[in-house]
Amino acid sequence: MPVVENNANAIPEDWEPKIIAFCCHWCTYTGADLAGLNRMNYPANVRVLRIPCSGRMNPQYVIEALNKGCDGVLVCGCHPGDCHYVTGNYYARRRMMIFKRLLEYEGLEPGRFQVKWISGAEAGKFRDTVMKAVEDVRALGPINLTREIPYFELPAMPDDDEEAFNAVPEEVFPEEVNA
Amino acid sequence: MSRIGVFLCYCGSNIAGTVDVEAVAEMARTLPGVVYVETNKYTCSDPGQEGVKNAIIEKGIDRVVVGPCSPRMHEPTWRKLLADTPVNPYMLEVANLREQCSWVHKDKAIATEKAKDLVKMAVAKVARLSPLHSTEIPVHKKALVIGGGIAGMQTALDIADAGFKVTIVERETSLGGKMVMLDKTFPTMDCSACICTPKMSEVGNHPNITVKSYSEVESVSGYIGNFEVTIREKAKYIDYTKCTGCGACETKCPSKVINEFEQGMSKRTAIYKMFPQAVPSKPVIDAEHCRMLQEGKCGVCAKVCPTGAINYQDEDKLTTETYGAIVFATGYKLIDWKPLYPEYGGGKYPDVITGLQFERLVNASGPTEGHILRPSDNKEPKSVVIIKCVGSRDPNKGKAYCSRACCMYSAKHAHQYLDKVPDGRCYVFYMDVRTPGKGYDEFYMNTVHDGAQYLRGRVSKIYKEGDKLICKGEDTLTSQQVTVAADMVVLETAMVPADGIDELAAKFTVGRDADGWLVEAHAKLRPVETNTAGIYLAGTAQGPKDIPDSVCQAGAAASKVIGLLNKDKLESNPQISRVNEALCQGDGACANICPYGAISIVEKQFRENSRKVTRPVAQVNPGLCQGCGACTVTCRAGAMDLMGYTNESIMREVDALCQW
Amino acid sequence: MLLSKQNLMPLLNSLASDVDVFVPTTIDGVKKFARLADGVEPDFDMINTTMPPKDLLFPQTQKMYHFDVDKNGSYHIHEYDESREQIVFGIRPCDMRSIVCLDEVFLTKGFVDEFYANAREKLLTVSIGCTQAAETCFCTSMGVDPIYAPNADVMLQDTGDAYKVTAQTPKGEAAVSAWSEFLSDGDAEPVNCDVTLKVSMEGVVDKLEGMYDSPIWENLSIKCLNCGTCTYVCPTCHCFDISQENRKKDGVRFRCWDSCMFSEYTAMAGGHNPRPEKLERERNRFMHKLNFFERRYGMSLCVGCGRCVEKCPVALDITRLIDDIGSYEVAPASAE
Amino acid sequence: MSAQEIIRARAKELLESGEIATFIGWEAGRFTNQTTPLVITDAADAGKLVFNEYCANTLAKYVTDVLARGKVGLVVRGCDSRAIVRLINDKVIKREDVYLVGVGCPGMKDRKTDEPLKKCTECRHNNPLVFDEMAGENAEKAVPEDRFAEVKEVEAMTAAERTRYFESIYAKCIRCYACRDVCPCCTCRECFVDQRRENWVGKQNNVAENRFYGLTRVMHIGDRCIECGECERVCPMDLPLMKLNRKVIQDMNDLFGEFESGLVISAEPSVLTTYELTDREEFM
Amino acid sequence: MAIEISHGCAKGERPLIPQVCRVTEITQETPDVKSFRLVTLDGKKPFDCEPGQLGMFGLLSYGECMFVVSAQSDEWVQFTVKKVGLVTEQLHNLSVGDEVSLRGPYGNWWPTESCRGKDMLFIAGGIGLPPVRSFLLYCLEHREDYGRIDLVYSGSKYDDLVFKEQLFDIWPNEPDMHVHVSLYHEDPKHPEWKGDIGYTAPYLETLDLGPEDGNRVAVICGGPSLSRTCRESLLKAGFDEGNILTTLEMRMKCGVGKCGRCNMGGHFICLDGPIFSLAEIATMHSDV
Repeated sequence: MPVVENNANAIPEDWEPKIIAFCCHWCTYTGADLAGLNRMNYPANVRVLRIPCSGRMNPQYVIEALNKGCDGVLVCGCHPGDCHYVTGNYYARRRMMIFKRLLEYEGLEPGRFQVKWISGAEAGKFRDTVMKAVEDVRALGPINLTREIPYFELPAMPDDDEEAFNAVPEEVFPEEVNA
Repeated sequence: MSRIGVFLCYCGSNIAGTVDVEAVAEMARTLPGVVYVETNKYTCSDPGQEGVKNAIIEKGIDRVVVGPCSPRMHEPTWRKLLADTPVNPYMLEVANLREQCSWVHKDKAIATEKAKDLVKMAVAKVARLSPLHSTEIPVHKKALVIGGGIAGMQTALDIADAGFKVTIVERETSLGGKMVMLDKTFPTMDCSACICTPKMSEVGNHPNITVKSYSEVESVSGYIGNFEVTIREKAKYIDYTKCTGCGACETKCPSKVINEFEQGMSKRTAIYKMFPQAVPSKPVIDAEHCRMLQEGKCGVCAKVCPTGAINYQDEDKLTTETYGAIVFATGYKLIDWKPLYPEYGGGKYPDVITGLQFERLVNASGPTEGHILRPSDNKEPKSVVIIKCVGSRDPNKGKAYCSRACCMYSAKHAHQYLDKVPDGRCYVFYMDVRTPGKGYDEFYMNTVHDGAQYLRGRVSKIYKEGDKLICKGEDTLTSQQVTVAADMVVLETAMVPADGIDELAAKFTVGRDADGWLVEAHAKLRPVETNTAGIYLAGTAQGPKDIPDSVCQAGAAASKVIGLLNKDKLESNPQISRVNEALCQGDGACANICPYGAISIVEKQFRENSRKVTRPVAQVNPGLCQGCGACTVTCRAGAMDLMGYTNESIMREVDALCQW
Repeated sequence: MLLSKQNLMPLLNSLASDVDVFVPTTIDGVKKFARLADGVEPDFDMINTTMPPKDLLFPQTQKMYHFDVDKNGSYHIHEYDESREQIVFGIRPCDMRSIVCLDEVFLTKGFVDEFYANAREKLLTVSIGCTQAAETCFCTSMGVDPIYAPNADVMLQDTGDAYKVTAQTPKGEAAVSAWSEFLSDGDAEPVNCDVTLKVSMEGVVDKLEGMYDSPIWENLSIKCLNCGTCTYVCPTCHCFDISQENRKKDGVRFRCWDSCMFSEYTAMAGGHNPRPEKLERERNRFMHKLNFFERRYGMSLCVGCGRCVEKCPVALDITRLIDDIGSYEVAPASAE
Repeated sequence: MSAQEIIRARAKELLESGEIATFIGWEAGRFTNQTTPLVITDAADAGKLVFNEYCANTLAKYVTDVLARGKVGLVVRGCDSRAIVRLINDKVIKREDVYLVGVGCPGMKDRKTDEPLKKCTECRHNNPLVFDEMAGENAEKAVPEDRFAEVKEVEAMTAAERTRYFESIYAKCIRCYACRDVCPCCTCRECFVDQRRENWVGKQNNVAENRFYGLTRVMHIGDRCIECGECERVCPMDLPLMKLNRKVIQDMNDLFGEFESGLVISAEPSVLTTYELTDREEFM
Repeated sequence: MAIEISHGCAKGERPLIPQVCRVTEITQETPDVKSFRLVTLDGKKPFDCEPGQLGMFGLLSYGECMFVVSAQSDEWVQFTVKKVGLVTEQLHNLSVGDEVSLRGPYGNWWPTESCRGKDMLFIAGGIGLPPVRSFLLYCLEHREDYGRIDLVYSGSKYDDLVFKEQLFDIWPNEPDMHVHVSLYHEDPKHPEWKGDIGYTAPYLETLDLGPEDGNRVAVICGGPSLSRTCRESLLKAGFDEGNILTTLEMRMKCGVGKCGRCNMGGHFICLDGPIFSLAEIATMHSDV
């Protein structure tokens, strides 16, 4: 059975949260670059995937990420009013508000899916957002959604971070075993 | 399997200091589709680039991943490099190993792990990209300027002087706009007409400029370099090839109509020139008020016309032409204060006038021939109250913004009044006095020295007592109630966008802000461009401005246009949306969402199950699409995809990352 | 031999301690065969499950093999055999007939499907005859005896207080001999089961030969939604698709149920689709059930379980189709 | 005349006059009180049409299948008419493609239990909103007090309970796509589940892939859902799909103003394909 | 006298489990057609097969497709692949030495035996030539067993013609072999094309193939409209439907007749075909 509350005990010691950040090219990605230029330090658990605009953000990417192995998802774009493409983030704002509520309705903890507007100048905000997201997800522990990745006992690849991968618990319902 | 080459960069020690680049390279060799991995001290250096080129040829590489600094830095460099190789420049993905990895992490092991993931993602993405090719768009070397005010004229002149053809569309019967109505211009107090009318005739006589007066834009299609614009030239009922502008008709016309140019303070005839120096300097018939056109009897003008230029059968003419660039110089109007300010009488006191009416009153060719006489009884007002910020900086009743020019022209009005009525008293109610301009504050101070009395506060009420207008307000500096009995009140009302701009902007898919002003592409860095490529802004179409600023911006817009028209061809960005017509159901959701109007729905014929079917599908205009991808998410069927950021490539990028 | 009803659960529990025993039950509101475990209540009075037992032999998703890459970059294929000893207890005679159909498909006429064969070999079938029929049951019309499944390893027939136990195959005999402590000697008459819904298959197969272009298909298919409900609840439908999931160069290839009702099912690379409209798809499905399979294997591919009749969202009813075919007048062979 | 008689008579007249090419209604099924959709092209078949309290199916989506033959006549209740509006607003059909014979709907019953269908107890617009003529009078039906009651029930659970709850739903799903195929909002020429190149969702049946399908389905139809409840009714596994649809609708209500789709024919974009500058801001 | 076709299929022991093979040679036949020679990892021929039989050739991580073995030797089998979809697109990215998956052989084969002594007329369009070629190569290898050989081949563009070297340089020089090639339309890219222009069926009718004496077997492979029109032309010329052969390999999916897609009425192409005579196909209830 998936456990959500007080599962701090269940968190494997060497577990590290995996978080994917979808960042718009014009603002947040620029802000993340600026964080680099300023040599800011933030946790490495976040990997940035560049999209042209937060309006390009298809909710299906989020489901894929959560289904396939990420513990958290960040979506970042320009501040409303600053969209390079004028209106993209307004659409994203609506879509993501609805989608976030839907995911939380299905039991996803709010910390696992976050949306933030970060401008190209807000390197500090980018760093803080990443730190906050990592903190939040770390506190929540490995994701509690059932994933069925079919590679149960594959030999480890030489370069593979197999432990982190195996740390994902295999939650399977009894009826699926039956099926 | 694809043949992917991975080129990783040490960036000196910038990357290699915190990332074990060789370990990343080792990992990259095991990735599906990767046939070659190379590390380099400085990949972006000339020898580094040469190495990439050679490897591409030698190893038969067809897709490239580079792992150096941010793509925002060198992506164009890599694309340019690939253009010289058999690899398509868009079969490229940049893994950001510096700005987003080595520079932000300290622990080498952790940074190396992250670098591996970034390379994995890039490899997964590049494996799913397809070659893209820019198309060349021809540029029609002709510009359209909408609006013939000072901004429009200046833009047109600058473009025309550079050697390009320009058409000006002006919906009034003459060029000149608001500037030509003004009496003098601050701070130099030049006669406005004296500096504006020479511009008008210069425009009218310029060999490269075509003036379409009394005309409006009917429709537009196309994109940068190739706008097809249809212009409706309203019926003038006068054959301009015959008319000499002698004015005989105007003197005989029996219909008298309110004169808009004189702000309603005098009458004109139904056949009229807007004002004596109008360009073109020929009259039109105001069909609504012409007895001949309305009732079929009269025809006086035709009788008196010595050249037989009157043509009552005239009709609107539509002409379509292709332009390479378009400039919006549509200007402003003054806010209709009457419904907003009932406390100022809401229009029931004729002696409460607007600044523009004051300009005409003080103008030598105006209704009073330059004598300041109040409209109700043609007496000279001995005390005048000027109220600033009527409709401006008043979010409750009017607009939240500052109209920028009013501080200065109210000072000018006070100065002019005191000049012409030396024994008069002038009170100016103000919120702030803003004079940031060359010679502006000096001008204001002079006005104060002239005797204008500045009172800080809003007038809360105006009512009539006898023939006086009692203005009640508060002087917030002394916190005292102030009551002034004025003979005339001048309201310096807010500038708002010109009528009809909403429809016009929609036709061109130019964005408007909440107040209706046209939106520039970037407030700081692209102030005269719009988000629709090839469309530019000049003057107050973009927001309130005074004349020098409008002229400045007009020059800037012109220089952008000249830069564009100087090119014979444009290269289109191939990373734009593409329609899979087999999947498209043509419901147009994508077209609604597109901020650039780049998507249209067209009927097309298909063969489906060996039947011919005609159905609507979306069509992307490559000249307009900017590649934001908003349409792709709207399309549930996935018929719309963004090249370079396809659904497939992003999904596989996510997958690759999830497997870290 | 008799198995008293009191002994039924003890027998099941003892069986379940050794092998996986699948029994009809309701889990989360879905009637299906599930592994007997804590909290799983067998329900042998249930007329039939919603989900057929076919997934014991032919799972909805079945891993076939996985592959990985060694240090030299060379691929290796590793096979899965997830089959294990299983008992399906309480399977109805109609579903037993469906296993005959599946056996024919997967084990005869050409290739032997090893995944099916492995699972089939390790499956002991214990059928329980029906005492009650649902309004949608029409097994008798399809040649199935509701109280007797000839191909079951062990046949249980309800006699009131006990089940009459008959071992019908060597596998069944071996099993029953191990159950002796729960069985008692004796014999009793099985309770009969009255199946009220009857259709006539008389001449239907032959008639269908001439009805390929009949308007009957158009009228029938027009109400179809193209969903896969009928094929997924059908105990004999066995279409599948082979697909894979990857992780870097490694991956697993699996097959999963597919449905001939889906439009993309027969779509080929390049865009051609031999069955583009629901007319063709419906016709193919019913022709397959009632004619093609009969021609090839000598039996109908419909066993009369009534699941599709019950579950079709638009009440598209195979029994009415059979009636319609019966009353359809085949146009005389054209003389033109 | 009863509604059924009017429907029969009008179907016959309309087909005979050639005004329509096909007529869609219901006919009796084999079993007691069973009905099934009927599409007729021959006026002689009009006698087969029935209208009673057991007409469970909505009919609108069939219009897309038979439109090629010419104008389509059909019986519409509240839900059918909203589905027609949906199809028109989505530009799948045009208003002039259909001739709508409206009929007041008292709420339909389950033929087995004789209880009102769940979707009908939740219905807020039982009488047709768009029609060319009415067969009989509008019907009276109680309007449910809170259309989001079941959503609130779920929201009251803890996150862990909700995870468990929805995962058990996805564990049951067999991905027959009946919910998709019956839905008047689902009119894509090719559903995303069939797009192998993007490989949005794997073909394997498991909780994760089924969740992908389930969530995406809601995101695709949520802002256009007409709340006919057909997806839930047709589900062979009896999954409570409206709890998902209504969640999105409830949130759109809260965030973007009162929302009910398919009530009027309009060219307005759907809620998630438009925006207001003043939309609530939660992501600063 | 109809040609007798064997309708049994090869029954490999592990029909669903592929073996890993290696690509040893790649030939770019046209811009979107490539041929691949495959051997096992230890360098042997992956499987023995008769002309016309098929293999399931694919990439483990992308999927697999059914192709006719377009040529074979004692060491290798060859498949000719046109880029049309997801898997074939990836196959086109293969390089020599890459590992691929292969299972087979599947299906029946061209009736090489019962055609012995006959005149052969091969008709193909576009990518339809590779399946036919396996039979053609067999006939050329056993040249004395067969009479006159004609090949009628056409494509919509010059670039679409596969096996150009054999088509223009090798086969025309074989004894009593006559190669007729046409393009559907003038090809603006190849104005130098001096050959014939025309769709296959009308083109076929213009050819002088000698008298139809019932001793000729026609083998057709092409798209649905090519098959239909050529069938009509041949029947007009006096052919017996039983002497016209074709292959329906396009309809095979799993290869073992179980997945349910390949049925033509009661016939399963995987199990009974894919090679049938038109006389046989005429009796099937088929959706094409």
